[in-house]
Parts: sequence; structure tokens; C-alpha cells
Amino acid sequence: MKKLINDPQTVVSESVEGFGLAHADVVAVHLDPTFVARAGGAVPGKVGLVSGGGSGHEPLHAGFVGVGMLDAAVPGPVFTSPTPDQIAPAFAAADGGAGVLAIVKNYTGDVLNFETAAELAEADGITVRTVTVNDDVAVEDSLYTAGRRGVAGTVAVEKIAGAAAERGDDLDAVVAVAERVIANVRTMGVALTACWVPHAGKPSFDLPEDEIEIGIGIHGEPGRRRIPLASADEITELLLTPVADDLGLTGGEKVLLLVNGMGGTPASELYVVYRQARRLLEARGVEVTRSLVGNYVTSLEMQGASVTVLRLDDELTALWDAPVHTAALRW
Amino acid sequence: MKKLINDPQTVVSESVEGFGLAHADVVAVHLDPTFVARAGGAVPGKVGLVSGGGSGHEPLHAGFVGVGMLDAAVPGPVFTSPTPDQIAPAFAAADGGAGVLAIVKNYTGDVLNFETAAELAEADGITVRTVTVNDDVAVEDSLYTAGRRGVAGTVAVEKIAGAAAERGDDLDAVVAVAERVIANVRTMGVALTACWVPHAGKPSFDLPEDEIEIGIGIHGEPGRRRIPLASADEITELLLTPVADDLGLTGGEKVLLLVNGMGGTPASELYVVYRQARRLLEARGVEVTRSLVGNYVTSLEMQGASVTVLRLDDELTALWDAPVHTAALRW
Amino acid sequence: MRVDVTWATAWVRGSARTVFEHRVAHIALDRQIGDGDHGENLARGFTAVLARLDALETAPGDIGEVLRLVATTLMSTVGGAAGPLYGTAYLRAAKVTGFPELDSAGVVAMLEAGLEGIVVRGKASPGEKTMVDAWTPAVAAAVAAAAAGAEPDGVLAAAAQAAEAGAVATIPLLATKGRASYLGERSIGHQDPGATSSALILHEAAVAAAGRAG
Amino acid sequence: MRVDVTWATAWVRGSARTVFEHRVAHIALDRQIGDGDHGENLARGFTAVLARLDALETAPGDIGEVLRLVATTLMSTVGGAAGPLYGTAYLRAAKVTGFPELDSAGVVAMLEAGLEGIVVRGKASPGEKTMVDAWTPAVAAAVAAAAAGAEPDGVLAAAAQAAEAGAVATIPLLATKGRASYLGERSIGHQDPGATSSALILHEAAVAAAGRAG
Ligand SMILES: Nc1ncnc2c1ncn2[C@@H]1O[C@H](COP(=O)(O)OP(=O)(O)O)[C@@H](O)[C@H]1O
Ligand SMILES: Nc1ncnc2c1ncn2[C@@H]1O[C@H](COP(=O)(O)OP(=O)(O)O)[C@@H](O)[C@H]1O
Ligand SMILES: [Mg+2]
Ligand SMILES: [Mg+2]
Ligand SMILES: [Mg+2]
Ligand SMILES: [Mg+2]
Repeated sequence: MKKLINDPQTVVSESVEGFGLAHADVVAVHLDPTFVARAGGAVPGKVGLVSGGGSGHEPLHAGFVGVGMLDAAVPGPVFTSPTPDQIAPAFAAADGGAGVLAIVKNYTGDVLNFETAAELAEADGITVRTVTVNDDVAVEDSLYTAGRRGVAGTVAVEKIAGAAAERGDDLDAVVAVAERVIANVRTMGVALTACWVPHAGKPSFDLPEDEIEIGIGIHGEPGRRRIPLASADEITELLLTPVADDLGLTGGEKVLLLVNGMGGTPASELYVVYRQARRLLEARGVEVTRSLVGNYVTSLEMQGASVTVLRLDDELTALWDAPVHTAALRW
Repeated sequence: MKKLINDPQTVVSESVEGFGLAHADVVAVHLDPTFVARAGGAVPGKVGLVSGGGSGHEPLHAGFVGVGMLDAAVPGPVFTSPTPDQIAPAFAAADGGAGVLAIVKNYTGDVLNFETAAELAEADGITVRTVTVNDDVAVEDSLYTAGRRGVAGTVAVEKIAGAAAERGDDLDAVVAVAERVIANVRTMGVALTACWVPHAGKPSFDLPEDEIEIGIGIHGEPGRRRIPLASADEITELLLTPVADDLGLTGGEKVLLLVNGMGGTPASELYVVYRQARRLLEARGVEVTRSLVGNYVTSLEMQGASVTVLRLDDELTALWDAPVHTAALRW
Repeated sequence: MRVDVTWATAWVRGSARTVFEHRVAHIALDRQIGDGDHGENLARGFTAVLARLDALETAPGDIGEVLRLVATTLMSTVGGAAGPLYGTAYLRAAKVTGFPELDSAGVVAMLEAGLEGIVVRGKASPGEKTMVDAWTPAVAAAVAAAAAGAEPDGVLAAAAQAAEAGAVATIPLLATKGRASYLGERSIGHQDPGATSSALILHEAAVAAAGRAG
Repeated sequence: MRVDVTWATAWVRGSARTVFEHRVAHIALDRQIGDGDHGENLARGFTAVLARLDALETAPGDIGEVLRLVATTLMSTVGGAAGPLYGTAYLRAAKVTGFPELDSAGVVAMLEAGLEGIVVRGKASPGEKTMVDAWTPAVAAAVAAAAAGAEPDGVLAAAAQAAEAGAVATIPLLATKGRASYLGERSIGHQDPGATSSALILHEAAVAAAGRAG
């Protein structure tokens, strides 16, 4: 595996530095400890939104820092949660006096490190509330796991909660909106290839040329099961069905459909998946009123995709449509 | 090589169909013959912009159809120029009575098919002017080739000429702006891996684990030379130096810096390249005043990147900054 | 022996067959010095040609009609460089073959018109490693054979043989036109895909004429 | 024989060495049922620990001071699940070791506090295929050894041996906590990386005590 990097040890800091240079109109990068804040600093009186997690999922999270979305993002090492001493200063940078919402993907590492950071920040007088994104329906029986994982649905949580904060909602209200998104968003993913963590020198798992992994997360871990390679339409059905079932979509609903690339899959293939996901939803009587297709929550150069459905109501739709100006999402 | 497709024969039409469904607010897709037009049709009195070429370079070109950029895009089969019977109707769809500018990447196939289509359109009373993008400095001695290739610089030509058309420039003026961009934009690319054309069943070239191709085009063809894998900083220097030299950048210039992914390279690596390209430009006394980093002109799932520099003046900068609303570029 | 409208149809069907048979081989050649689609492009084109041929309600009245059908079909389905080049070749050839039957001079005129079409569109000279390097010797050989008194089928056989030799002779050439030119020195040592397909198609013209004779 | 501040420093340096040596092995284990970073995470953490230890201007006064340095360093450099878990373990252990030297009861208290820290943070029970499955038998063995009258080094040796056995015993377990739990049945048959590194680190505690004795 070849990578356009200088050194596995410095790839995150160099990449974040480059990101800051390229998007100086939107973000300000802090390098020691590493976090990315909204250009211009915290907005007084506005609830601050902070997210973070391991690197390797770009544009998540730094690509979503900016007006109408996050106030700060905290990138850890590749696929490894950041540490409290990075997260706590990001909380401080995001706090405009109205408190901070931490959006945490449900992984033990992220949960524990954000929890510790919140304790540190609270000790400094910053109010921190946390929501945990757990949209991955691949993890079926969450009684026997650390709960469902947080994957591509995170984008919807960050966008919509970000819009709520931007319009002036207080912390309780922003938390409530975020929780409503979390309650209504589900995702399932597939890997055609593994990815290569820079320092590992090996693919994250071994997958024969004629097999794929269904029910993957976003850390290059293997999925729930391995099946023979199938057509895009068949694979899309394997992803969409549990998502739609888990949401209990029976017809008449309006939804956002997000087809997310894992990093190494061409856009053309994502649109083939989108086409079929949309047909399947329509066959259920579900109306796709908002769409997003592209690489938003990735696993380095992994080939694969995930299908996310968010059940919309008028308010969630309006918040989704609200202006956003970040490096990776803008309208 | 595994692909998220149903059938190599239908991948382009299914993908374009999905694209049209996902972006119905911006585009209208025509399927037989296949082209993508701006939603709402031609704008009366506005110069129409049409581009196109083989598929596999997404988001180019369909992703750039919309307000402030293209009026129509014509996708051929993967890496194969579209045919005149697709292009001519796209010309007609884009014509608002002020004539049409065809933006053609300099490949024999594209040039010949657009030429024939222009003849057909002219016969129907549509004025068509053509500009040929040839930004690839990898093709050093264009006396002994079909001229330099058109690669990632195409995005800048389409964006800036699109803004000129949108503000009401007439056909001559839009042609002049497009030519000015073409005269001031240069690109060079690298491949870490080959790509796989869906119907070919083989990689587009064979590349050992410890070598890379310097001076590639965007059709999965081998580059000008093969070198051992090097660090991102070294590779970036190999790309940027001929670009800056060919532009004759000696210091004091303002430029747009575009680091373009070939499809399979993670965003994090593109920012590592961006960081070094920017440092090298600054070391030359060149000021990077505009930036773009991401997958804009791709080669399917190829891993690699290209570095594009556009010398800016105040007018080109203002046109770059002008509003754009397409599937892949929006501000 | 007769180079007539039946021959023309047989030639086109033979061309389709050879293009399908050599699909992978053409892809492999184009993968070396181009973008790997030449075999796919031609297969797509000739699939459409056969479909349109089969869909005709009345049989074509003359050779030119058959070649015009091929020309417009290839133009609108092949794409790439080969589409307009082959399309123009057949179109030009159609213009000089509006007859039920061709004599040797007529065959020469047809081949000359085809080459002219390719050159007008592509502006390549001989030696630039393109399909021109198959067509140029083919026309020269046809002229010579006709001057030496060969029958139409003999003229086509001479052209086919020369085209084949011309295609092979592209191997050592440095490409200076088309996509292969971007490779510079690295284009040397590979046979040009378009010259190769041209030789195969001209071979089918001779086979169709010989088959009629046998 | 003495479990004192010199022992603590030796333990930490030994832990660093074993973490560096097993970096690839831990990555390989975590690659099977996690995300392949456990070896990298711990190596990064202990590199920082050594750096801070070397940068100290005055030698640490007691065991607790050493363990507190390890706790805060791991907390701020390891990340992932292991960072807060190990960090809290050392932090809790530091709270009960603010002495120049520990007797057998003190060693037991230290290990109990460490385990408690892991459980408080991670909320895992024994049998969930986590580092708890190394620490729980280690504490039990330490308690038993101390009750049987073992010296501090003997208590640590008993704990290390039990931790090692506990780590191996995670192989047949189904993970229900941490990242491996997402694999469901597929987590069975692999040794837990965190239990493995825990056993190695506890082994170094025993080695450091034995080394002092020898
Ligand atoms: N300017 C030209 N004149 C004549 N033939 C050309 C020219 N450019 C390319 N060709 C021919 O076209 C062939 C490539 O066709 P094809 O692969 O179908 O198109 P593309 O190069 O667009 O992928 C080459 O092998 C060459 O024979
Ligand atoms: N809830 C938990 N309680 C105790 N230990 C846990 C828990 N979750 C995970 N672990 C331990 O953490 C180890 C993984 O650490 P590491 O790979 O560094 O972090 P991550 O899982 O975030 O990548 C597991 O092998 C397991 O021993
Ligand atoms: Mg991790
Ligand atoms: Mg082609
Ligand atoms: Mg080709
Ligand atoms: Mg791990």
C-alpha cells in the first residue's frame, strides 16, 4: 500500500496544518494540542458544538467546522480517539457562554475521552452536554455490545444541531434537536476492500477478491458477515432493508437519503447505489425529499459505501436546509 | 478489482440517472441520448456553456452543471469521448440564443467528436465556439504529441468562464476569458496505483508496490516516467516545480492552488500535498490567494493527485469568487 | 468474385465478427499505449451496426448505402478518436460507392476515399503510429494491384496484406498523434490498436470478396 | 525485594520496553477484533512517559508520584479506549501509593485500586473480553498470595502469572464490551489486546521487584 504521506507519525498534524491553510476563511487550526476551531472564535451567546474522534474519516469532523455546523473539531491519531487534553481546550474555544454540546460517536474510546474532557471543562465552569450518535444498524443486538456504533449519520446530527445552535436555540433545545436526529437516523455500510492504517503496514483485514464485508464500521474493522461479491443493486438492498426496517418505515414518510463513500469508491458508483436505494424507498412509499451523495464519513482509502436514512419532519428539514459554510458542506 | 456496479455496460447510464435523481434541484438528466442539462433549461440571452468527455472523471463534468458554471455536460462511456449525436442536442439544450461555448479537453477523441457536433449544431443555426483545455505540463514537448492534455485545470476554466457567462458577457468575451484561464493554468499529476476500467478486467497499467507514475493523465494511462515511491513532500515538489516553471512564476504573483485527488486517495493525504505545495509556492514568493482541495477531476478509483496552479488577476479572482450552485461546487 | 452490395453486407458482418473476436486483444493493445478502450469502443459500435442492419425493412440498394449506415452508426456509438475517424472513413467511402457493383478502379477509389476521410479528420501523416499507417500502405498496394490488372478481390487481398504489414510496422514507431503520443518514448515497442483494427477490417473485406468467389 | 520508588521507576521503564517490543504483536491482535491501533497507542503513550520521566528535575519522592506521572501522560497521549482506562487505573493506584515503600497489603491495595479504576471508567464485568479479564484474576491471586504470607515481590509474581492466564483465557470469549463487541460471534477465537498488554505490564511489575531482589 502506497500513501501520499511523509511519515505515519506526522500525517495527522501535517494534514490538519494543510487543512487550516486551505480553509483559513472558515477555520483556525490549533496545533498543540491539536484541534480545529471556527475562524473568528466562539460566538457569544451561541451554544458551541464540538465533535471529534480518530482521524481517517475526513472530511469528518474538521470539514464540518464553520457557520451553521460545528464550532470545533478534535482529530485524534488515525482511528484513535483524541485525548482529554485536546478536547477540553476545544470545549473552551467553542464556548460562547451558552454552554457546549459534545457530539460523540458511540465508541468506548471516544465516549471515555470526551467524558473525561467534559469533567475537566466543567471544572473550569463550562457547561458541557453530550449526545452519543449510534446510527449503525449493523450492530443488531446492542444488548450484547457496547451499543450501536456512530457512523455516517453523524453528519446529519452535526448539520441539524448546528443549524439549531446558529438560530439561537439554548443548550437544552439544541440537545433535544440532536437527540431527535439520533432517534431518527440509521445507517448500514459495506466494504469492498480493507483500508491501510499508515503505521500498521497491513490492511485492516484480509478480504479475498470475490468477497465483501457487510455491516462494517468506519475504523477498518471487519463487518458482521462476509458474503460473495454481488451486484450494486443487491448490495444496496442488503444495506437499505435493515435501515428502513429499523426505522419502521411503512410508507408516507419523508426522508433524507445519504449515500456515503468510504473514501476509495468513485462518485459514479455512489450514484448507482443512490439510484437503487431511492427506488427501494419509493417502492415502500417513502418520499426522498433531501439527498446527499459523496465522501463524508470515510475510512481512509477503503472502497465501499454506507446508506443512511433520516426520517424528516418539517423542522428537521428546515434545519437541514439552513445555510452552512464549512470546508466540506456549504449552501 | 471489485466495483459497486451492476454491469459495465450500464454503469454510466445508471450513475447518471442516480445523479439526476439526487440533484434534481440543479440538473435535468436526458437519457437517450445521454446528457445533463441545467434544471430549468437554457437561460435566454446567456451564452451557454457545454463540456463533456469520457465518464470516470466524476464530478467532472456533470457535477459542474448549474448556475454560474455549465449549462450542459455530455458524459461518454468510461474514458471514451461522447459522440456527436449526444453532444449536438446538448448544444441545443444550452443555447439561449447567445451562442454556445464548448469547453473541450485536448484529446483527439474529444476534439473530433465535439468538432463534428459543432458542425451539426451550426447546421441547425446554433453558433458554437470551442476552447481546448491543455494544462498538463507532463506532456513536455507538445510539438511531438497531439498537444498537451486537458486535466484538472478544466475546473477553473469551467468555473470562471461560467461566471463570465452568468454576468452576461457575450460569446466573444466568454471565449476570451476562457482562453485567459487556459493560458494561465498548468497541472501535473502522479499515480500511486492504476485504476480499473469496468469492462477491462485489468488495471489500466501495472505498477509495482514500490513505484509510482509521474506525469499521468486522467484516463488511467501510464505517466511520462516511473520512479521509486517517495515522500509526499518530494512527490509534491516533482509536481509543483514544472507547473510553476512553465507558468514562469518568479515571485509576486497571486495564484489559485488546486490539489486534486484522482479518486482513491484520502482527503487527509491531499491536504499533506497541499501543505507542501503551498510552502514551495511561498518559497518562490508566490501568494496563494484561492484554494481548492478535493476530488474534482478523477480517474475512477485511482490513488494519486495532481497539483494545479492558476495565475490570477483581479478579474479572474472575482469570477472565481462569483456564486456557483452545482452538485459538486457551490458557494 | 463480385464486389457488390451482398459483398458489402458480408464485409460488415465479417468486420463485426472480427471486432468481437479481437475485443480483448484490442483492449490489451490500447492498455499498453492508450486508455484500454479501443476493443470496447469498436465492439459497441459494431453491435449497433448489426442491430441497424438487421432492422432494415428493405435490403440496401447499393454498396454506398451499406457503408453510409456503418458510417453514421459508428459515428454515433463508438466515441473516442476511433469513432469519428472510422465514421468519416466509411462516410467518404460511401460517397464514391453509390453503385451496385465495383470494378478494380472502384475498389481503389473506395479505399482512397476511406484513407482521405481519416486524414481529413485526424490530420496524421504516415509514421505517426496511427491507423493511417495501416491504410496508407493498403491504398498503395491496391493501386499497384489494380495497375497490374488484378480483379477486385485481388485488389482487396493486396490491400489487406499491406495493411497487416503496416500495422505490424507501427511497433517500433514513436507515437506523435493520438493518446499514445503522451507516452513519448514509452510508446515505442507496442503495436498501434487503431492500425491493428484497421488491418483486421480490411482483411474481412478481402475475405468477403474471396468467399463470394469460392 | 523492596517495592519502593526505585522499583516504581524500574517498573515503568520495563513497561515501556515491553510495550515497544510488543507493538506489532498488539497491533496484530487488535487488527483481528478491533481497529489495529492498540500497539501504536501504547507505544505513543509510553514514549511520552519516558520523555517526561527523563525530563524530571527532581527524582519522584514516592511511588504515587511516579504512578501519577504515568496516569496523566497516558491519559493525554494514548487516546482510544485504552488511554482513559489505563490512565484511570494508574490514577487510582497512585492515590493509594503515596508512600516510599509498599508492603504486601500495599501491593494488593495498589492492584485493587487499578482494577477499580478500569471498572469505574469502562463498566465492564469479568468475561466480557476486556482488560478486566487480566486484572480481575491478578487481583484475586494477589489477595490470595498476601493472605498466604507472600512478600511483596511474591504478591506481584502471583498477580502477573494470573493476569497472563486471564489474558489467554479471553480467547474463547465472546466480546460484549469495546470495539470487539461489534464483531459478535466473530470475536471468538482471538486474544483480547488490552488484556494482553495488561498482563505484560503486570509481568514487568513482578520483574522489577524480582530484579531488585536478585
Ligand atoms: N489523429 C489521428 N489520426 C489517425 N488515427 C488516430 C489519430 N488519433 C488516434 N488515432 C487512432 O485511434 C486509435 C485509438 O482509438 P480509441 O482507443 O478507440 O480512441 P481513444 O484514443 O479516444 O481512446 C489509435 O490507436 C490510433 O490508431
Ligand atoms: N469497556 C471496557 N472496559 C475495559 N476494557 C475495555 C473496554 N473497552 C475496551 N477495553 C479494552 O481496550 C482495548 C482496546 O484498546 P485500544 O485498541 O487502544 O482502543 P480502541 O478500541 O479505542 O481502538 C481492548 O482490547 C479492551 O481490552
Ligand atoms: Mg482505536
Ligand atoms: Mg478512450
Ligand atoms: Mg483508447
Ligand atoms: Mg484499537
